[in-house]
Amino acid sequence: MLLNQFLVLAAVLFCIGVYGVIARKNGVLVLMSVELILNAVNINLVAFSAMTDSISGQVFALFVIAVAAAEVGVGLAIVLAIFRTHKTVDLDQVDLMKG
Amino acid sequence: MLTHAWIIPLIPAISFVLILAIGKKLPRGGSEIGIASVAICFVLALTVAFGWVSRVNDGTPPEGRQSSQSYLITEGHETRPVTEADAEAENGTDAAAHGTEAEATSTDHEAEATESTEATATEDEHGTETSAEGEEGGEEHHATSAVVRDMTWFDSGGFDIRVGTMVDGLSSLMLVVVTLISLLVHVFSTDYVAGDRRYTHYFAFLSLFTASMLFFVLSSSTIQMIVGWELVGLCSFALIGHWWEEKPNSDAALKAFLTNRVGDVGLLCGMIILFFAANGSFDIVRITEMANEGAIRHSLLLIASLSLMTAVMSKSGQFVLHTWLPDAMAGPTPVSALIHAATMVVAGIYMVARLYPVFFEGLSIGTGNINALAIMGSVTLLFGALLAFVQSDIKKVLAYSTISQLGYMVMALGVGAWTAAIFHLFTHAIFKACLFLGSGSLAHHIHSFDMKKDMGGMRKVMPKTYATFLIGTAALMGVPLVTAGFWSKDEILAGAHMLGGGGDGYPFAIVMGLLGAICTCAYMTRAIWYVFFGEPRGKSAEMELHENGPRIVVPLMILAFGSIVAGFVNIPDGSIPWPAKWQLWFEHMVEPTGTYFVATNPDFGHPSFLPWVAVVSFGAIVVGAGAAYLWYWKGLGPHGITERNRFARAGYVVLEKKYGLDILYTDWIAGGVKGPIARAAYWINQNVIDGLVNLVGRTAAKTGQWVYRYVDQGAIDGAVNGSGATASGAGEVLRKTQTGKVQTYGSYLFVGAALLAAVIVVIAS
Amino acid sequence: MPASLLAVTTETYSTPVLDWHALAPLVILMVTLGLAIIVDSISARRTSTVLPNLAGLGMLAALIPVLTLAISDDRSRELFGGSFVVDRFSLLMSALFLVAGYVTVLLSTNYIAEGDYHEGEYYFLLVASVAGMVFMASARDLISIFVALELLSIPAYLLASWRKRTQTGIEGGMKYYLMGVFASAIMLYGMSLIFGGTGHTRLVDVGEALHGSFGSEPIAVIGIVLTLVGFAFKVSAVPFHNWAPDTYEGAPTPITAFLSVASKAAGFVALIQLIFVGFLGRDDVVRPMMFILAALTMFVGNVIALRQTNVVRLFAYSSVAQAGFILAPLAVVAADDPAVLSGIVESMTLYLVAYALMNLGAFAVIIAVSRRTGTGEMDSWGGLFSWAPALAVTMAIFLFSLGGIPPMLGWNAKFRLFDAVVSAGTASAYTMAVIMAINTVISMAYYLTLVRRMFVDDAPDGDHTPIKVPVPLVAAMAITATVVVVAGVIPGPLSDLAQSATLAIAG
Amino acid sequence: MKDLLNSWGPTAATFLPLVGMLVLLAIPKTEETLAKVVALVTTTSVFVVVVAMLFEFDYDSTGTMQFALDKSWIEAINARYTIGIDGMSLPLIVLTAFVMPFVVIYSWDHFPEPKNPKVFLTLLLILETGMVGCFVAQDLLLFFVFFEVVLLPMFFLIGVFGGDDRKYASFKFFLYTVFGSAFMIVSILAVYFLYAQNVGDGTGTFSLAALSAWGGEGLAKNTGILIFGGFFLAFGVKVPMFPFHTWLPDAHTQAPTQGSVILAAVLLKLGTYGFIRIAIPLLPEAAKWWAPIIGLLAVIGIIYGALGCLAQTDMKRLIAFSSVAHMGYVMLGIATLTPLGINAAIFGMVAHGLITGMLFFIAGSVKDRFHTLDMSRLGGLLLKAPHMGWLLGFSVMASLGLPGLAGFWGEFPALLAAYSPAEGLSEPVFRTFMVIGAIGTIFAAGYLLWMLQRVAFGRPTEEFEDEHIHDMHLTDYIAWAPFIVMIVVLGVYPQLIFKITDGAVVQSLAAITGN
Repeated sequence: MLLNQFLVLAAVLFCIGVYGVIARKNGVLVLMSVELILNAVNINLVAFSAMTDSISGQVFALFVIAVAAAEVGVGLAIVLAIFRTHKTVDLDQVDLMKG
Repeated sequence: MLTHAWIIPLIPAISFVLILAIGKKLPRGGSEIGIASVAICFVLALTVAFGWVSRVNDGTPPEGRQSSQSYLITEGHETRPVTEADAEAENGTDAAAHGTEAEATSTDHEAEATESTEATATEDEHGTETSAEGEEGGEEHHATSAVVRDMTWFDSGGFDIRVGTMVDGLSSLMLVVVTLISLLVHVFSTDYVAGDRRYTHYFAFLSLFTASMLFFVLSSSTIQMIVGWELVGLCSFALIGHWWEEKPNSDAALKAFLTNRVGDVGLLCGMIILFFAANGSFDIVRITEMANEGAIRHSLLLIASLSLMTAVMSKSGQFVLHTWLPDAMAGPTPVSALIHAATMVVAGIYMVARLYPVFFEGLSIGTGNINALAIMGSVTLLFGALLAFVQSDIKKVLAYSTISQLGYMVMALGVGAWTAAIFHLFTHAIFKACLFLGSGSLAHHIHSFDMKKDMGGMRKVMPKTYATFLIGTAALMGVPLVTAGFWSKDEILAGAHMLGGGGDGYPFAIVMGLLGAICTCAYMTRAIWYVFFGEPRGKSAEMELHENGPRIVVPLMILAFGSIVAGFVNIPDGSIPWPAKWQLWFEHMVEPTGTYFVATNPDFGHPSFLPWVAVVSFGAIVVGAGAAYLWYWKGLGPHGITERNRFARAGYVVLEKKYGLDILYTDWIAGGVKGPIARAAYWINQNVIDGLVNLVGRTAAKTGQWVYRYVDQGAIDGAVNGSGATASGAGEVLRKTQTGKVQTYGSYLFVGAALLAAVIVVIAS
Repeated sequence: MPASLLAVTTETYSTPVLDWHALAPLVILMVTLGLAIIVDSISARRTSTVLPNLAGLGMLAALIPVLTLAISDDRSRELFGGSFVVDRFSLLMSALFLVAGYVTVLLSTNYIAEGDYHEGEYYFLLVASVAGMVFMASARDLISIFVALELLSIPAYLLASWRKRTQTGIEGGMKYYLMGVFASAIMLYGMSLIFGGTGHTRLVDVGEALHGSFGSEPIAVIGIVLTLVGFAFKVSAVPFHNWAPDTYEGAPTPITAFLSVASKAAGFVALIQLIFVGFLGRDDVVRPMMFILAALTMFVGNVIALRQTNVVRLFAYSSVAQAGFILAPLAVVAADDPAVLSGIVESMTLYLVAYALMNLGAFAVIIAVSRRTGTGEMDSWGGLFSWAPALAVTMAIFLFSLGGIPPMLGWNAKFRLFDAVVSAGTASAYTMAVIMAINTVISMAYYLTLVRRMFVDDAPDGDHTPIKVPVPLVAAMAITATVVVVAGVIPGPLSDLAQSATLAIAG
Repeated sequence: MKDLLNSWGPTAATFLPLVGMLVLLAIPKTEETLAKVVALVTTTSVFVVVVAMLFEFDYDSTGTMQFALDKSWIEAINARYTIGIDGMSLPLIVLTAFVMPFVVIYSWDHFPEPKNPKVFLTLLLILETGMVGCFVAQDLLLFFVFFEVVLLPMFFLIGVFGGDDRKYASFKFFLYTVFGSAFMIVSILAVYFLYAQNVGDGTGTFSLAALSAWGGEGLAKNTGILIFGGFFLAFGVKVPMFPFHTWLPDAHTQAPTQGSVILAAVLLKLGTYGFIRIAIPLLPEAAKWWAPIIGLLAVIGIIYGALGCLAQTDMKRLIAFSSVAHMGYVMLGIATLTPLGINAAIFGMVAHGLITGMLFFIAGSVKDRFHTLDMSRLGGLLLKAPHMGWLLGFSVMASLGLPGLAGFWGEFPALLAAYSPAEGLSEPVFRTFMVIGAIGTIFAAGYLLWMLQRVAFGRPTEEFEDEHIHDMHLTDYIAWAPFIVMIVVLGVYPQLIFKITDGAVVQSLAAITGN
């Protein structure tokens, strides 16, 4: 019972995150949405870890948190560079290359 | 010599190569090589003929023949067997035919290690049968089998395809005819085409033709016949197109070759059918024997003979496929004489005669009253004769005359008169060559063959040509008793009366033959009038004409002489007083008696001399020639009847024709033939038949263009390029999915993953 | 919870015995990384040749322990409780990554030095990414796979954005980054589900657990699919491929080569490990998924490639299509047929090696040519044969090899893919083979287009001055071209290598 | 020497050209004469090796593989370097080795644009390796490799040295062939694994001998038919059979003369050779199912090729289309599945190689001198260049199947065989094919003579009336004379080839004829 609630929460977070990645125009918000998904994953991992009494889920979650930090660092740098060259962070307008 | 006949075609073949190689450097441009080779061939052909005659007469090959061979270049083992054969043959005098045959073949086996034993068995067996049946049948002469000598040409798939020579009366005769005419034409040509820019090539191809023709007539297998058949066609092509700078000439050459190719389809199919019918053999003896014995299904024989008839139709200028022959007159005249009158065009006749049992059984010649071969021949003979009426070109007259005469031969074969056909072939070759060379002699200076425009009154300036031409004409008309044509044509007509179911013979053939004879006389008389009588016109009036030199005149004289005496080799019993030894000598010598021929077939027979036929045909001459004489010389007859009311005339004919030949003559022959019928026939010929031929050609080209444009470049290539374009187009469409917007990509990614998961959950559970 | 956690650790903790030999390649790479930072910071001139040489040497040095491990014995070395395994497969793949990294350094030397780029960080990141790949080759645990993936990816995002001052450069990097993190997030979600169901992160345990009751639940299927999607993204399988063309075009060309070869290979390595060690119990899930992905990838990649006018984009789509070919054998995995399994791994391994060689070679030529033309448009390749015959011939070798024409290596490798597919003998296997056959022809069409440009067309401006190719590029081309031709004619050694490498994982 | 030849003869014949190529690569571009000499020496030495084998060949057992060599190649999949020569391949190897030196001689002063002898000759040598390799390979995979290797040099020969439309032509040539062979790969593998399942105890093989001995026994009928279909596509495209032929006219028209000659003389034969060497012996039962289809496509090809010829205005394109028709006869012979037919097919291959090669030589020389092949602008070749004109006439006659020349022995026996196809094939159907094929000979004569008339007869057009046209060069004589001699010799004594092929063909058809 308990587990299901965690899982549903994670699924909802996941979906919100996916929606954000696909629908939001602002690059920074898209990054945040990705973080949402990662956090959904973390909830899952920790919940499962507790349920199965296995430590590796928590370890996994720690790794995810650490890596997410690194990713966001890189991501923000890229968004910054985008802003420099394109004078916008609206991802819809960054479509020079296509086809 | 009979077993060494292979040398004969080899000589002109070598001569061909030699002329091409060194001809231009020789003082006479290579013609000397050609003449020498053909002369040697002629001598050898005579040797073979004498050899055969002796073989028939006493079953023993003549002595001393080796001496004449000693100068020939042969490998040691090639000459030796003959000596042995001779020696052995002397021992076997009692069982003459059998002995000879066996030796001929057995020695061959010694000579040719490659020869299969199966063939030996066949040969021996057939020799035995021949002599046995000969005795039973009580024939007055011994059954004499052909001398066959062959070797493996190639093996393929378990079939032993052989090549060799087959010497019997028929092929000996052909050897003599071909080499004789060829020799005379060679001599004639040295003057006639002198100064021609391709003089050397001309002689080279004459040599090649001679070689091919000799190869053809000596064939021991049908595949070899095909080879020879096509090779003579090639030479015909090359020589018709000799002056290829002018388009009409090359057109004519193409037409000849292509029309012959149409017939060749029949030849190939027919020969293939016979090959399998004979259990996988091209061997002529085997095929004919099996046909004779009824070992081949009748339906197969029928299809084969009908197929082969197509070939005859094209090569021998029979009705429907004859149109190339008049066009072939575009070639030099001596070529016309040699190829398109005397030799090549009779290849079809020869082929039928060679494979006669196939036709005899296949078409039920012995028992029917009508058959395709006879119809084809008789229609051709009349049609050709009618067409000859409206020609103004002397060579075309002769060409149509040739078609008509070939029709006689085919008809003769169709009604079962084998010997008559071959006899006519023989005499026709001589007198038609005489006529053609005569026309060449006439045109030598004026360079025109137009009788109406450029000739006339030439009997005065060219008396020798005139005389020989007249003799040739007489032979063609069949002036009784003295000319060769009479005897041969008479035998055909008699033969048409001989066989057939219920003893009725082939009545229509007789009628057609007589009508043809009348026409023949009339058109030849007309030609004589235009050429030799009246006042000189056109070029012959403008130029100072004189008789030609000896190289032209002497061959003419020889041929004219032949046109008279050639008939006396086959004088039928009871016609004129003639030594019994020489009566039907030709038949005796030429007609095969072995099991590979129909001689033993009870349905087969020989015509006897019928005085009434002779009289009627004489009447035909009188009518035909007389009418033409009256018409042209005397200006008699209803000139201009064609302008009058034809309907009335038709009714008049219907009413009046029973009153007699003169009415028939007036309305039908002089008025009708000269007028509407001949013209209609010519119109049909030029527009319908020839048109058809041309149409076929044009249609093929048009179809080709259509197919190429729409099917090949359109549909097929289009489909291929289309699939390329489709792929490329799909690429263009799919390219649109690459929008450049990262979130579109993101949605693809997620939707893709979700769909995949959904689909696979369904599939995998 | 923390108590239990503590309890567990105190009971079972013992200092792990580290097999330094097995870790040596990674250690050497890490040392190189450190050195690179130090050298970069103390070096006065930013355009020295020290850094590239250092990076290159570091990778070559890392190859030494790989070789010594390979010849030491056949035993596979397991570290960290089986999360990190050094076996023949991982060694061969490590070698491939190291060589590819080295060739990338060769490609980069002049490109980076002549452009206005930061050099120190560039090589640092490159080595880091290669280290991630080498790590990936040995990772047999969901966590270590994830970490390895991020270790190779994050530097790669930065490398792809290296031309950050140009609009296209940063755009390509952004797309790669965003799609990358999104895909890895989805993958992680899938991994979390698998972990939840099985309770294990070690692939071997996951595999065993999947055979159990969890294996038959739909949630397992979703977990497997989402996990594999993350790597399908990495190998740019359709419909997860869209980043590739844009990123390839925007990134520095040596990095494009690196991404299309090494990064893709790493994705395949992960896929192979996941599928063969972890997910074999659900081969009925893997088969249809890989069938769909492979077929789609081949068709879409090839067909769009037909319409490309830019050489780099052409190669981007070509690499998409090539990924489809490599995926194809996975469409016939059959848990119960070891012969088929080993055939699949063997052929994929062989093809990865071949593909790396020929694609790197091709990019070397592209870099060399664009040094003169300054553009990637195909028109500028016209008449290459007339002004740079050697380059044209070399390029033709790579192109025909990619198209699978004997006697190039690509032919043999592609044949082995066919071989592996057909060996399953099922109807879908033959269908896949026919799809591959058709796609071989389509792919040949655009490779030929380029060949035609080089050999048949005239130079666009009539300029026939020869081209000067720097030594590192020549070396890269020479190495790859020689191997492509020689191994094509005598394919024995290479396929033996692939065969021995796969025994461990599929055996 | 004899032992050396026995084991290494075919290998030498295959790879000598590659050695020559390497030497050629080492020669500087400016040394054109040296390059030519190297190429000539190489091709001649291949010819010498082949002739030596011709003398060593045991003609009493043409059905067994001679000069055989078996070495390991790709052990992982049991593909071996197995080569050897039997009666079926010998004529084609001789043909290949025979054609190449004369092509090089012809090239002496006829280098196509852009004049780059080194590259051109390099390509020729690679091509020779591929072609000879195809004919000696007795391993399916090895054969496939050579089969594909041939593509590359030919692609460049057309693409670099071809005519105006060479892009399109080379592209089409390559893609068509790749298309066919891509399917062949699937078939090859299917055979490999089915062999493993059925007889090999799990071990597959590419050995043609083993696979032929198996002959697809125990396969489901449809499986065999589908596998044969893969081979059919590959070889059918190469032959080319209708409707896969459209690459041929383009390739021929655009290729340089030498390319056309090789294409016609050897390359097309790879397809037909594939049928008789691989497809039929491997899958005799499926072959029977396919035979009527092949026969039908063959006769369609005969008529269709002829119609295509009649529509052409370009001499070279016409000759190219005539190949479609001629290969139709070859395929008809093969479709009969009888020794008679397949012997005829092999003869047809050799004959077509010589004759059409000769025609392309002449067309190339005409183009060289008149700078056009548009037949409406040509004419009077016999006046302008009599020797060449006569040779054109000769070749035309040979090509239309005149008896006494080589062409006839490919054509007529094929028709002959069609009358009585192998057991189990419908006689009425094949007899209809025979008649249609025979009718095709009329068309053949039609378009070829039409071409002869337009090119050689008549007078030159005004355009060329006063232009000096050089008749044959010395190199032309040297290069062409052997072709002509062979055409005549084979025409007069066809046993030269039939004797070699017969035994091998009979053996390869053992499964069908039941011997």
